[in-house]
Amino acid sequence: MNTAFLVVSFMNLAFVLGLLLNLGGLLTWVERKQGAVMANRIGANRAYIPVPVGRDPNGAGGFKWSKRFTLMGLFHAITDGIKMLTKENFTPPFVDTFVYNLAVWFSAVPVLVTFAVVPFGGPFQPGVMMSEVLTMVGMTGAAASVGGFFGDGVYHMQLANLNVGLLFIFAIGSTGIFSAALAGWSSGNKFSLLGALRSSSQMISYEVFMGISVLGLLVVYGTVDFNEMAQLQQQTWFGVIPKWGVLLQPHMFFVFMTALMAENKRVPFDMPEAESELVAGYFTEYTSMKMGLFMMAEFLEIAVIAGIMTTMFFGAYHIPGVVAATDAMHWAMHPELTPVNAIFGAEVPHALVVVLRVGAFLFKLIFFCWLQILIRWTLPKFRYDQVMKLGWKYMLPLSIVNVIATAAFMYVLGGM
Amino acid sequence: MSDQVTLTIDGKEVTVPRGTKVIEAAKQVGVEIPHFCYHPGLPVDGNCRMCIADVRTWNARAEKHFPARRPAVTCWTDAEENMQVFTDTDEVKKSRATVMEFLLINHPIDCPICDKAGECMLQDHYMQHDGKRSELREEKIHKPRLKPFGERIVYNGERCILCSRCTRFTAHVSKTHDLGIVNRGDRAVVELAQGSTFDNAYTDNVSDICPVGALTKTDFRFKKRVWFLKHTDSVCGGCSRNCNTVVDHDRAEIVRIMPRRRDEVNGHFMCNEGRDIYKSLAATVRTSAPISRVDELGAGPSWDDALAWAGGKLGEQKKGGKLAVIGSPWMSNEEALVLGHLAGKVCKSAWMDIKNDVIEGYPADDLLHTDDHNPNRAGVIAAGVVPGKKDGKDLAAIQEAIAAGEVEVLLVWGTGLANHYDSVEAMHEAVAKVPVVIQLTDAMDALSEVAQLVLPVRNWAERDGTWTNFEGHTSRFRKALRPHGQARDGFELLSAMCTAAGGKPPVKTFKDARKKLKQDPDSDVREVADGEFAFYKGQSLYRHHSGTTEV
Amino acid sequence: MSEQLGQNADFDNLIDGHVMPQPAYQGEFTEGEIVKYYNPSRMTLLEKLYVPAIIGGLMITARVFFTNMAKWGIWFTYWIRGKGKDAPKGAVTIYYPEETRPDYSPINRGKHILTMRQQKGPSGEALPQCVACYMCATACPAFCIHIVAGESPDPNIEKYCVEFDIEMDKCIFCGYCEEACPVDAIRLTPEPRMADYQRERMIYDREYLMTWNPTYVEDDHVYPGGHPREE
Amino acid sequence: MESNYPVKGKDQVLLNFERGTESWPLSSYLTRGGYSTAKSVLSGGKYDSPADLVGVVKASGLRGRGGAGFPTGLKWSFLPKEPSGPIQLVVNADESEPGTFKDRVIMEENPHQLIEGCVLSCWAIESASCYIYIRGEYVPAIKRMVAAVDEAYAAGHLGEDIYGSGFTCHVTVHSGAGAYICGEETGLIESLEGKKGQPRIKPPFPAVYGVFGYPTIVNNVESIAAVTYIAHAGADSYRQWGTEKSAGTKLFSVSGPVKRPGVYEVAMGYPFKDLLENECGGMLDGVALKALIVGGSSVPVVNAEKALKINMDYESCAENDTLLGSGGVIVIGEGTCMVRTLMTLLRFYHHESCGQCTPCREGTGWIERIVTRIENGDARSGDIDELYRIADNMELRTICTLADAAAWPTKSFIEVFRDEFEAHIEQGKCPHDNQFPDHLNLRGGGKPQRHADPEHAFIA
Repeated sequence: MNTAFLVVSFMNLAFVLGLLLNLGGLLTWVERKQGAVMANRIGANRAYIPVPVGRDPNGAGGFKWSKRFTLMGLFHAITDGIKMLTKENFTPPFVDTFVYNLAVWFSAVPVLVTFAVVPFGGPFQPGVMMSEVLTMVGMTGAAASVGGFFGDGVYHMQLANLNVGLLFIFAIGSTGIFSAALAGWSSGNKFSLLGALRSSSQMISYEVFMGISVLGLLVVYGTVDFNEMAQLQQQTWFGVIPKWGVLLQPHMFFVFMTALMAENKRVPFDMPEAESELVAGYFTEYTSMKMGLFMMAEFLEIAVIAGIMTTMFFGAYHIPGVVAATDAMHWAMHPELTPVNAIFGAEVPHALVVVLRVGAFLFKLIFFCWLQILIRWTLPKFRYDQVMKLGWKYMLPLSIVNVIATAAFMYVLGGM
Repeated sequence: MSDQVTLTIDGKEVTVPRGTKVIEAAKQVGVEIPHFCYHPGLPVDGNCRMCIADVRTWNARAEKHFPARRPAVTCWTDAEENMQVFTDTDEVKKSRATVMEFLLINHPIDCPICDKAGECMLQDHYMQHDGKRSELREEKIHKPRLKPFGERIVYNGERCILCSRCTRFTAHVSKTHDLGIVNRGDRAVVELAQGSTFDNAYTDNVSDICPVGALTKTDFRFKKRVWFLKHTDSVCGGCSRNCNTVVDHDRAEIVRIMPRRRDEVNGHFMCNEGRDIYKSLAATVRTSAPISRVDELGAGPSWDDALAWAGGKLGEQKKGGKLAVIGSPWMSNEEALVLGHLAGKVCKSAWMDIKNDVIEGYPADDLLHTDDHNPNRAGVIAAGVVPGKKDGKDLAAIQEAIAAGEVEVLLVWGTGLANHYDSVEAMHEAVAKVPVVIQLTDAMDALSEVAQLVLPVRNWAERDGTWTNFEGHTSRFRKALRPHGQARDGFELLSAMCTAAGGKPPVKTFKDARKKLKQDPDSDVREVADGEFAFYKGQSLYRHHSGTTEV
Repeated sequence: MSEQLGQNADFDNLIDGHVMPQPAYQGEFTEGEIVKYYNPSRMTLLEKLYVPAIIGGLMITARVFFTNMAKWGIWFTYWIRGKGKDAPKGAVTIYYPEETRPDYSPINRGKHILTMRQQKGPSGEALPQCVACYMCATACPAFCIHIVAGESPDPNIEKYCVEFDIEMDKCIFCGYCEEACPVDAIRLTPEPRMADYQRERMIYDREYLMTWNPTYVEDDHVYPGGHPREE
Repeated sequence: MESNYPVKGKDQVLLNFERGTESWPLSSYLTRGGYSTAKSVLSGGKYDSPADLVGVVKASGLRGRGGAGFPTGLKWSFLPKEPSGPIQLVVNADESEPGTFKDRVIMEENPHQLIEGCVLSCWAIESASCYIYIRGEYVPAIKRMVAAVDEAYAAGHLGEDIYGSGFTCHVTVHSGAGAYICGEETGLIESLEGKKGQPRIKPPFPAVYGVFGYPTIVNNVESIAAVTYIAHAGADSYRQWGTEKSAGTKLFSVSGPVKRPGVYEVAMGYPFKDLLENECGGMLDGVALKALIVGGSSVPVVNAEKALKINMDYESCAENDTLLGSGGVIVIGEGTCMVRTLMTLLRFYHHESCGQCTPCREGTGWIERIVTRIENGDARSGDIDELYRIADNMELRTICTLADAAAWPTKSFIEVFRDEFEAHIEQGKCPHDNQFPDHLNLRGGGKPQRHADPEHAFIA
């Protein structure tokens, strides 16, 4: 544990937190705006910053605050935050105060923690990368000192490089149930309690086959470490087709995605909150930022789900067609496939590789966020019995059959 | 020839006294025959032709029923033995539709601005018996509108259907002959007699009995559409006649008072002064909470404290005390029963009598007005608020005792004690000699300025009760308005005072009080003891029913 | 039994002269058979999976999304050039208070007005057509109309409204008042804009209800009737 | 006895005087055998009891000449056996039916026969007082009747203890105010009592509850005058004229475009054709018979074809869809607008409706307005049926028969002359304008117009 490692870890931390918390806020805006565009509407556009642009032509003096800087309604995310922070933090008199306040933390923290094992870029050498960059801009002195500080150490662009990554996600993710159950119980409100019961049964049900559904993939990958999974997906068939999880187990992609979305309790799986019959479900009695954390957890989870899906099924940070020829640090391009080759020669500089990997990851992440919101604005809500039926009668058997079939297949094939 | 005849109306057999009109006989079997000019309180005229029915008389010689040569008006046709009446044949229906058509051709149909709309017989009958569009293509006949008949009635000649009810009322009931129909044919109009001011005490009845909006009251003019009104049975307290009335109120205000038919008390009518009584009621000064002038209680005591204090003062007088109780002829019979018990039994023969709350009023006449301007003197006396047999002092004696300083506690119900003294100052001087004066009242008066404790009571519009008129007929009034402030029901208040004084109230419930007073306790009071307030069948179309005295 | 049904089939399906759709169950009834009175599912296995249908649905919404985004892109090119007002948008809705649509239906039920009589009152004031009959107040399901009747200053008119208040924040714009009015005194104009920042101002009194223009032009749009907008 | 009047048989019942002479004084009447019947009856020689005379009148078949044709003797017998008060006799001389002017002739030319009839009738019904209610417009008739009554009192034919028989009879001449409705018996009674002339609701009938609440008999002038003859000559003598059901003679007042309009006494059953040709001298030159109203304005109209078939009695009239009525024969010549005729009639009924019963009060004015509109050419095609329907609705729904009297002609005019009504509507104007022979001047000048102010429309 040296200083460079600490610095890199803080960089990772800053990146992840910055990414997630901003995404959490932005997704509230994206949700509204995307839904509006899908429905031929305009969407959020009211919040603005007034810009004084000149004198009032009619008035005697003073500025006319006529220009309204709306930025496509992006300020709504900010105003929402301000609103929730400044609203009265009211605790109903009939709640169990300790558990009531505890539940809030159970909602947001596990979601954030989950993202710790998601690799948002491949292995990288900060010393090499930074010296390359600084050299390019002509700061050779600085390049040498930074390169010297970091040395040749290889780090992972990941908060915690655990070899049990997937299990960690299941472990931490399942604590989210506490949030709903405790919030509902402690609120002392029958709507909250009903919402909590629904949420508990739904989350527990879907957790069962959420785990089983990816077992097949684990059999194929032979690891639960996300980093290794990412590396494995770099391989190709025939040198062209990437060996992504979605191509290995396409049916399980749907099952796993469904299960994750059900875990997130969003439309079409929003039975626990069910505005029409349960007011707001288990967090009915929460106000201001406490309620805001519940909401934020929901949007954070969108990002987390997107990250997991990307990592497990969509080749993590890889760009299809770009194949690592030499090592993880440098890429060699198929000359006929990419114009990058023409610019950088046979080997792409490490800095560019890092940027492209992070960029690819972010692109896929955002795509899956978009996809989830697309699903939310497309499908109608299920009935509760349909949710249960879907989970227990279709998804679970399918997952089990898939595990056995995959195992048998792999046994016969003798490995990937 | 027996005095009873049996006839068949629409297949229903009915036996009525000889001389009963068919329209009345039909009412007994639930057959409503539409009519305009007929009114049970007036002589029959038979001019509207609405009540035409197929009447077949029995010819004993031919042993056959014969239809009338001309269609008969049932308001004038006497019921005869073995008569057959059909009121729902096609011919009869056509006849009604025809009459409606004729009535409406020159009617202005200005229901939107007509105060009668909603309780108008023309509207009801049109809905039930006509319902057609007008075929008139000529201009309607124009007659004088907005003609004042005196200060209280406005006449609209165009709306008038010339049923002559109003003229018959002035000719036969009020006997003032103020109104008459002048001119002929469709030029006829009702006219006020030359020089008449139409200011007798019963003029408003012509508006009640007017089947259309030709005669409207200035008092009610444009005030409220009748379908917004709620109707509560009540009794007029203007004099000891106790005319049965209907209080029409909307939200917290009484809008008008209308008579209710009760044959043995007031018949169909009531006087103008009785109608205006709601104005004086609204003008009374009330207190919304108990007022105290004793140090122990403070200025605004709670009801519990006030009752406990008052009960304690009364309870002290149990053994040969110096308690005087002055009741009021405005109490209900039930309250009088409890007050008599409180003074006579709980507090052991206190001195007790009733005073005159109101001494001024309209002079008595032959029709309805009486001399006594308090409603329930007979009932209060009958219920036991009388000077005791032993050592009983009447009001004059009580006054003497007060002047002599013998009275220690004085319990007064209602207002008007000053009426029995030369002046208000004299009353104040006398009452000052009494250490404890408790007044239970629904209005503030001179006594309320000096009494040690003033307890607000609900007035007649705010409580249930019965009054008995000077002829011994008991009428029941019901709660129409929400009570003012914390004002309490007199019966409950007096019962509570009995308990607070250490005794027991004579009866537990209002119903028991009625039973004890032997006022038909077991039967439906509304039908037996009170005047029947019957509605015309067609008048319940949409959230309204009639407020007229019409039957 | 089956024969009878067969014979009468044509008549059974004729209700009020309309041919009703055939019932889903087309089999023959036999005695003792339990008849299920619901529509049997006719979906194929693929349809039952729902996944293709869900993907199809997602594709539709995604297509709309991208189409609109493309339109917004075009709009953006206009906006950059300062011609945002005329640009085609990727939405059918509008920025409401800044933009208003010119094409409100003439039968749109919006702000109320009171019509007036042609002849003026004795002191030259405008007289409402209203005769204070309370029909609108009676018909109003929201109880938001309050009238006080009085003697008209014009001797030719008997009754008119001294006060006529509509609580617009309670009004549900059902138009019953318009229907109930016997003298065409109250009308609902197409004018939709009546929001305000104070509740007190949402109670429209007689004078305000009577200040309206037959047509007025504002923001380059011609409105078919209603009150001039207050700033 | 010679006369300008064509008569049937020598013994004229009612017009038994010489036309052109002073036939009305008592002296003239006495020369014709006046008051001999009264004397003989009152002195007890002629009839055993009043009931005998009632029987004779009954047997004579005399029917009320006022219009309804109710048998007079039968009416008398309806008086209660134990009357509640003094029985009253009222002579209905309120002759206001348009087209009828026969009673006037009796009262002006032969008043004493009426007075004698009153005395005899009073004796028969055991009454001591008789009122003669004369229409207000009949000023000469009133004067003559008053003079005649005075004469009769002076001569002892009236008053206390007439002819020493112990029978008392007072006759009062009462002048009405000229209201048509006071010709209706209960309306007349109301008017006689000093009230507004409005028919009373029946029952009770006047025979039970009449003038001032006493049992009352109301009879037409002609009927009472005929009683004189019947009491004098007996029932069989009276029955020598007329038919089985319509006995005796009857006065007919003929008006219209005939050569000699006037009052003619003929036996019942006399053919109208003969009346027109013989007595009246036929239609005016150049005017053909178009229609006939046989019994005063209230009865249904008949066309010329039917009119010539009518015999002047009750049965024949009924056969030809009309009524004999009061005998006011209105002859209508070709060229007369029937719509205008009806309009004129209905204006009368509208004016004269008492305003008591709804159908009559509103209906008469309504149909008059519709007919006026048709006449002015402002009508639509449905208006004729509408008119008929309203008239039909008015019928039989009122206290008295004024509504019927307005409805019957309306209905019959439409039934018989519907094509004329339709012509008015089709042409949009009256097709008969300027079609009258100029010398007749039967039409007033100008178009008929409703008065602008209906309240004063018919009062000035």
